[in-house]
Amino acid sequence: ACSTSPEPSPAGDGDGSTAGSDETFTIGIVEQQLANPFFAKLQEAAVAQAKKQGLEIMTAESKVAGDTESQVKAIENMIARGVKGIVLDPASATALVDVVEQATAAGILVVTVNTSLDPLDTAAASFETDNFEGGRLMGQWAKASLGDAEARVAMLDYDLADKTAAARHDGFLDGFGITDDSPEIAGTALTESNFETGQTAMENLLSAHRDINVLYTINEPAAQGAFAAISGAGVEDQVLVTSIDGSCAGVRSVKDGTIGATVMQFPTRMGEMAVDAIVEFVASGTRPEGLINSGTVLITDEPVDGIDSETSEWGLKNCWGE
Amino acid sequence: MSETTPLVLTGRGLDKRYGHVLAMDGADFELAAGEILAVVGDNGAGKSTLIKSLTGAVVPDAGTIVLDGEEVRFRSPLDARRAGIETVYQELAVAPALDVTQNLYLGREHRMPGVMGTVLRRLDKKRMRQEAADHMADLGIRIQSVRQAVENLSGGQRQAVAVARAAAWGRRVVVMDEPTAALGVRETNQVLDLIQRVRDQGLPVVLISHNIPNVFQVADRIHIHRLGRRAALVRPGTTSMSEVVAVMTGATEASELESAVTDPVLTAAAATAPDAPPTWKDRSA
Amino acid sequence: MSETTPLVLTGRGLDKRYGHVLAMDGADFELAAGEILAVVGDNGAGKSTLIKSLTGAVVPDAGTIVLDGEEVRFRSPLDARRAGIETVYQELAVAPALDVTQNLYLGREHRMPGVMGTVLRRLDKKRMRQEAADHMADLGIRIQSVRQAVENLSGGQRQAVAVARAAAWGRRVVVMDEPTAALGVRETNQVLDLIQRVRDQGLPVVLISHNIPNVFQVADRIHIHRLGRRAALVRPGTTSMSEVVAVMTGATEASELESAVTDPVLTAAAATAPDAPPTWKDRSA
Amino acid sequence: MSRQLAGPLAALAVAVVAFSLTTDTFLNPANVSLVLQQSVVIGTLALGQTLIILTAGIDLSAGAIMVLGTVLIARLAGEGNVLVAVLIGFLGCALMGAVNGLVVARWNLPPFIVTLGTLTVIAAATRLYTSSASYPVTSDVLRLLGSGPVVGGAKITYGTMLWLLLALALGYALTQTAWGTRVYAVGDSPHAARLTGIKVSRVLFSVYLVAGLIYAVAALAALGRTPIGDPSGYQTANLDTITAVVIGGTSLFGGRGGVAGTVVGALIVSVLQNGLTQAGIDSLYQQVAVGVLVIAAVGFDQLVRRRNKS
Amino acid sequence: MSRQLAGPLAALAVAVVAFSLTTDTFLNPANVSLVLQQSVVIGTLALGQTLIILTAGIDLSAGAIMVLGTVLIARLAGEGNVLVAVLIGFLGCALMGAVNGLVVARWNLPPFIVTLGTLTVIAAATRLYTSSASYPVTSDVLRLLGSGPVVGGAKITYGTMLWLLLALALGYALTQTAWGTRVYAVGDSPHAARLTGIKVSRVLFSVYLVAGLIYAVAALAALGRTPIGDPSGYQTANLDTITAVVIGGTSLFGGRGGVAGTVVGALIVSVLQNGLTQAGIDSLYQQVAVGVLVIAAVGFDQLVRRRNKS
Ligand SMILES: Nc1ncnc2c1ncn2[C@@H]1O[C@H](COP(=O)(O)OP(=O)(O)OP(=O)(O)O)[C@@H](O)[C@H]1O
Ligand SMILES: Nc1ncnc2c1ncn2[C@@H]1O[C@H](COP(=O)(O)OP(=O)(O)OP(=O)(O)O)[C@@H](O)[C@H]1O
Ligand SMILES: [Mg+2]
Ligand SMILES: [Mg+2]
Repeated sequence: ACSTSPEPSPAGDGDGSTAGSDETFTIGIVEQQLANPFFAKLQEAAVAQAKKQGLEIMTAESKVAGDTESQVKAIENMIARGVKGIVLDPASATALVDVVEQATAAGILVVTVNTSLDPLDTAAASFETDNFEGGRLMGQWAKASLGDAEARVAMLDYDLADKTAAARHDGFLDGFGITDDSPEIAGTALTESNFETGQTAMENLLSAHRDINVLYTINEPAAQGAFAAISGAGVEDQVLVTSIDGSCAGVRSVKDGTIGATVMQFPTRMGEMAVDAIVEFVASGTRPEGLINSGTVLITDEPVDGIDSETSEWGLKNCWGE
Repeated sequence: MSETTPLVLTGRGLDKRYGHVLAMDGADFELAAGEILAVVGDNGAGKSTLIKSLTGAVVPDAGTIVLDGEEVRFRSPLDARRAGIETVYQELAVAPALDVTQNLYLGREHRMPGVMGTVLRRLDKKRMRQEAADHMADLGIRIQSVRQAVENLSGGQRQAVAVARAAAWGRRVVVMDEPTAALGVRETNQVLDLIQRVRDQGLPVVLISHNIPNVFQVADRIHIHRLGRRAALVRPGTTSMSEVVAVMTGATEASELESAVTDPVLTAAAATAPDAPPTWKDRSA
Repeated sequence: MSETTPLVLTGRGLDKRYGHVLAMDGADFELAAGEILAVVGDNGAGKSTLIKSLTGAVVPDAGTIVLDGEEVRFRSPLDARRAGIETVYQELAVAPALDVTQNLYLGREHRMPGVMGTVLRRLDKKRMRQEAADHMADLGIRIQSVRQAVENLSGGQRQAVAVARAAAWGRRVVVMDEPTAALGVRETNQVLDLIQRVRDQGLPVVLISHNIPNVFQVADRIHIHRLGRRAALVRPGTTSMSEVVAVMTGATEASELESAVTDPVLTAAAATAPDAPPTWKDRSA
Repeated sequence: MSRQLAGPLAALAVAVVAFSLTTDTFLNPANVSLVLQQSVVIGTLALGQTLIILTAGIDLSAGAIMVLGTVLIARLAGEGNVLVAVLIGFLGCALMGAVNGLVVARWNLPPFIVTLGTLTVIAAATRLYTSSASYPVTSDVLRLLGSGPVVGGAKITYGTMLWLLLALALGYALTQTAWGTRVYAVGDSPHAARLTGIKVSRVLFSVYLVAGLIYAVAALAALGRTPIGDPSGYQTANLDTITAVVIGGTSLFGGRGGVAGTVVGALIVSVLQNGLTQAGIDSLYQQVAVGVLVIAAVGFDQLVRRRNKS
Repeated sequence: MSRQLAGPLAALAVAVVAFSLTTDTFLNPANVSLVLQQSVVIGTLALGQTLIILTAGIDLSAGAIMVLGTVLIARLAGEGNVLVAVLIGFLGCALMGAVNGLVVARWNLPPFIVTLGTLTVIAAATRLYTSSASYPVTSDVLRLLGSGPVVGGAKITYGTMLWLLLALALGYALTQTAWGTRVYAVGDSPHAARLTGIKVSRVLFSVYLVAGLIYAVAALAALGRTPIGDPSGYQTANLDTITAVVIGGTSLFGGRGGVAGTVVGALIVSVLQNGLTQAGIDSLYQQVAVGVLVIAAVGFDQLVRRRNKS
């Protein structure tokens, strides 16, 4: 479903073509809950870029995961305030459609980041990771690494009503060549995409199915938590851990072998591209369009044939966050 | 009272156990039509438990209750109230945050006449306030306003609210568990008068009180409760205050008193006229 | 009582307004050393409000309170208690879910002797239970166990808990707001005896009661409260029950009675011996 | 009643004045109308919550019931008749309220636990029903509550009107009918209420049932405002409604308070959120500010009450 | 006390037996030890929550305070001395507890609103301090509570022991000291407590302060178990602790209950979660099952109580 797939480049050097207009204006940045480091990074990048461009900024965020009401109110307030553009990381693909249409009708350019709205063309453009592709890469790598051994798959999901979570889940199954009903799946559990819930969920799954040897995780904190459970159970050598995010902490986990492979996303690029698109639109009236893939790169120190990947060395140079 | 006054409310062999406390232990009870029956007894004798069993607030473990010849089984105070029994509980049972009028009319509110009342179910607050003020005045209780929250009333005023409610609504039996405990001299006399008026209207009244002179002043018969059961049922005309107190406290045996228990075929034992003056007569007021 | 008994607790010109209700309206109060002072008055006269002002439970809007010659300003019951004033409030102030012992010792628990007590701060429950049982027995109240939760007690038993607590802890003044309202005949007499014993130990007692005979039986002086202020302060020896009741209810003017108010230089007016027998003497027990 | 309102009203006034002075957009008619619109859903839900809190209960499932309602209505309206969809939505919400009421009233279980349980059950049921998908609303009828006449630049939505009307009606029921007195009596002292012959369990049941119906109205208002049935929406609605109720001066221990305060409470929360955004406060500090200001509003209320008392 | 425990204990027993029969892994020593380990953090937090609920309060900030503690300790330990880090963590948690206590006790504001406010403030402060990053724990000292002797295949962690010891100590303080009696008295009837001369506000303050310290212990236990200071962790901790407390038979209206019930309540929640996973229940249905079973546990408790009474 992605239109372009640019070669990812080291993040953080959007070329900063300051808008021609000398008049400063306000943009809104609406994120999901910033306690999540990925969203925090994305917002930080967007804010930094907006400051660099000399813009006034209004920010808002969800209170908890899936909290669309806060985002709707924030966008309404931004419309009332008269912003020129909004960078939105929607907490729901559908619930924000109406308010985004209102904003667009008010002449505001809305671009989404991280995940898009449904229908896609509700927002002018979307800068995001192809999460299905990310999941597919994890699945392919796990399948290839496992070789002939009988697969016992565990999946640590996040609420599958979430578009991103569903895309990664489905991508993984696709890449691994199984479906939700396949006997290879030993068990699935819901997490809050953090360490603690990842650990508890994995502890319980391992306690019921000691033979688990492939693990899908919704993100790196969940993977790290799961690894705590895995090492607690003493089965470090048995389980292939796959994840997605590309945070520096996650890449370090790849380097020290806790995570077998992770898929890197580029939140900084998303944020910068989105802000630049708004600046460009205000300056020249050029509307960005469509789904703009910010890229996915598989990071692993145990590459397999036929799947492009980069090493943790490369990852550490290109990762985001701490 | 005639020789064969029918019994209105009777209890036979009532038991109630709380953990290892036996609060009622085979208690009997009988209330005849049109009489004021006083229930006296030491603290903890089980008077309130008995009264609660008769009015649905407590479900006895054993025993039977008969109202107007029919056995009844009250599972809640509402059941008793529906049967026409109105009660002042010792713990008063008022809603502290509601005002005096609301407490008086709780569960029996007047609605406005006409469409406002039938369709919109609007309360006739004005009428209720007016009537509430009258009821309170009847008891001689001075309160600033019937719109005052009950929690802001003095102890006696609060008790008067509960008494006024029971007096206003009783249809078959009125039961009062220490209704004058917090009342002043004048107010107490007013409540005693009220009780007599209620009786004179034909409604039997059960009065629990620790005030023996008061009891002798108004009661037709006295039920002496001791250790969870009825120790004796006597008439103030044939028994003296000190005899009653002696039985209450266990100093004498009940068998020494002349009993006023009605025999099973519902004929009252030969009764001295209840209007014989009580032995004590110094109600200073 | 000597001619110049010092005053222990006095109030002058106390006011308290609740919204538009004037509960105290320039009330005066005086309690002399070693006396039993009864406070009587109609329901809603403002007796409890007065007592609460004197014991820190209510902060008066105006007026001064003097304890043993020093002006005090109690902002909470704790302040009054620290000053040695112990009170039985009309609303009883017991913690329903706690047991009898815990209520008796609330805020004054005994700790175990030795390290257990000083370091581990362990309560000496056994000792407290033993003593609690003794205290309750003193009042002649039968309760199954001092480990029973107060909410499971009968009305009179509950009141006895509050009375026993105040009697046990008072160091300078004991104040009791209707301590016998829920008590039986025997129990009431026991509490009256207790009050006299407390007085005989030198502690002055303030007794609020609606029971005029009881008041005349034990009080040294009677404070008659009416419409938020003291209408009169009299001695039972020089004033009759009916006179007191007449003043209480407003039937006569207070000026017709012989006053027992101490003059400002703290000398008591010539007093009739308080042990003159009360006019009423039919305490059946 | 009016005295009880003084505190919350004063807090609201202070907030409005403060934002009018510090931002130039807050008092715009359009923005004022926005604040009202933003109060409607939580405000309506909070009416039901008020009822339950007046009986010394608490409803953690309020938001979940409303979300179930939006999903039912949105999906069924998409598949067929709008009226039937609305009817079924109301039935669904009423049923859930009735279940809460039944368990609380009959088995006498703590409302906190009961509604926590039904919250998870209802949320899961909603997920199962929708397979976690959202249902956009297409019908104009369902969008009605989000529309309304524009007066002087301010859109007065029918949803806002309905909210305030419902508050009036509920205020009437609570203060002018016997049922209302019983609700207060039950919350004030269930023991006393029972002894005076009130059917406590029936009153409780009716309260949860009515609350369920009010949540259905909230569901309609939500669809008018955000035209989509989204199973993952309104996660924080419960806490928000309880906040509005408590700021409005209703006691969590039951028996004291009323719907007028709740309306003001809901407005206070919206004004704070909107005003702080208008003032360009960073989202992080916004949450802090809302937290602190909510405490301040309740503290202010206490202060005003104490003043009024003496 | 033992009678009050009968209900929760019976519910726990039923759950354990049911899972033992339906799964073959539940009773494995390793799994039993796991259930214990999984109870420790919520269980420890719930001890503090119990204290507060006993005074008729509620603490919505419990989880946030603990998370602040984990983050403080993890970050400072990484940068310097572990002991200093722990000390500062305890100080931080105690301070937050004290702030709650001060506002609740002094200004007499509803704990629900106060702790809701401090929750947002503390969560925001935590994020500011960490910039939303997590701090892995490297020190073995900090991991101590997650380790422990293995007995017959079951690891008995020091964290588990500490939890149970703390529960014992708190049970001692509540039942054997004057302070405990006052806590119950204040929760039972603040008015009566005040009239008997108890310094209600001081007792309240002490309770929130002690709770803060207990949350610090929970923070240590959390680091021992999940060796990372993570600002996004333990989001549902508040609801979980309140659930454990209420299932354990402590009344939300104060004055009744105790820590022994809370320990059992925390175990019930863990057993349900673990057991349902062992039984291979789908996660959505797991939520439904937990909701229903929590209600059932409380209902069962009521039943047992009624039996015991008559
Ligand atoms: N709910 C209860 N749980 C346990 N014991 C109870 C309960 N209610 C009453 N009791 C006990 O039952 C006995 C009788 O109590 P009851 O209230 O009937 O006495 P009473 O005669 O009304 O006394 P009083 O004159 O003091 O009001 C008392 O010993 C009391 O402690
Ligand atoms: N908190 C309050 N708010 C409003 N009014 C009050 C409050 N407390 C007392 N009052 C009013 O003050 C007056 C005096 O009350 P108080 O309790 O002092 O009377 P009392 O003499 O003790 O009466 P009783 O003999 O009935 O106990 C009453 O009219 C009462 O309604
Ligand atoms: Mg009684
Ligand atoms: Mg009084």
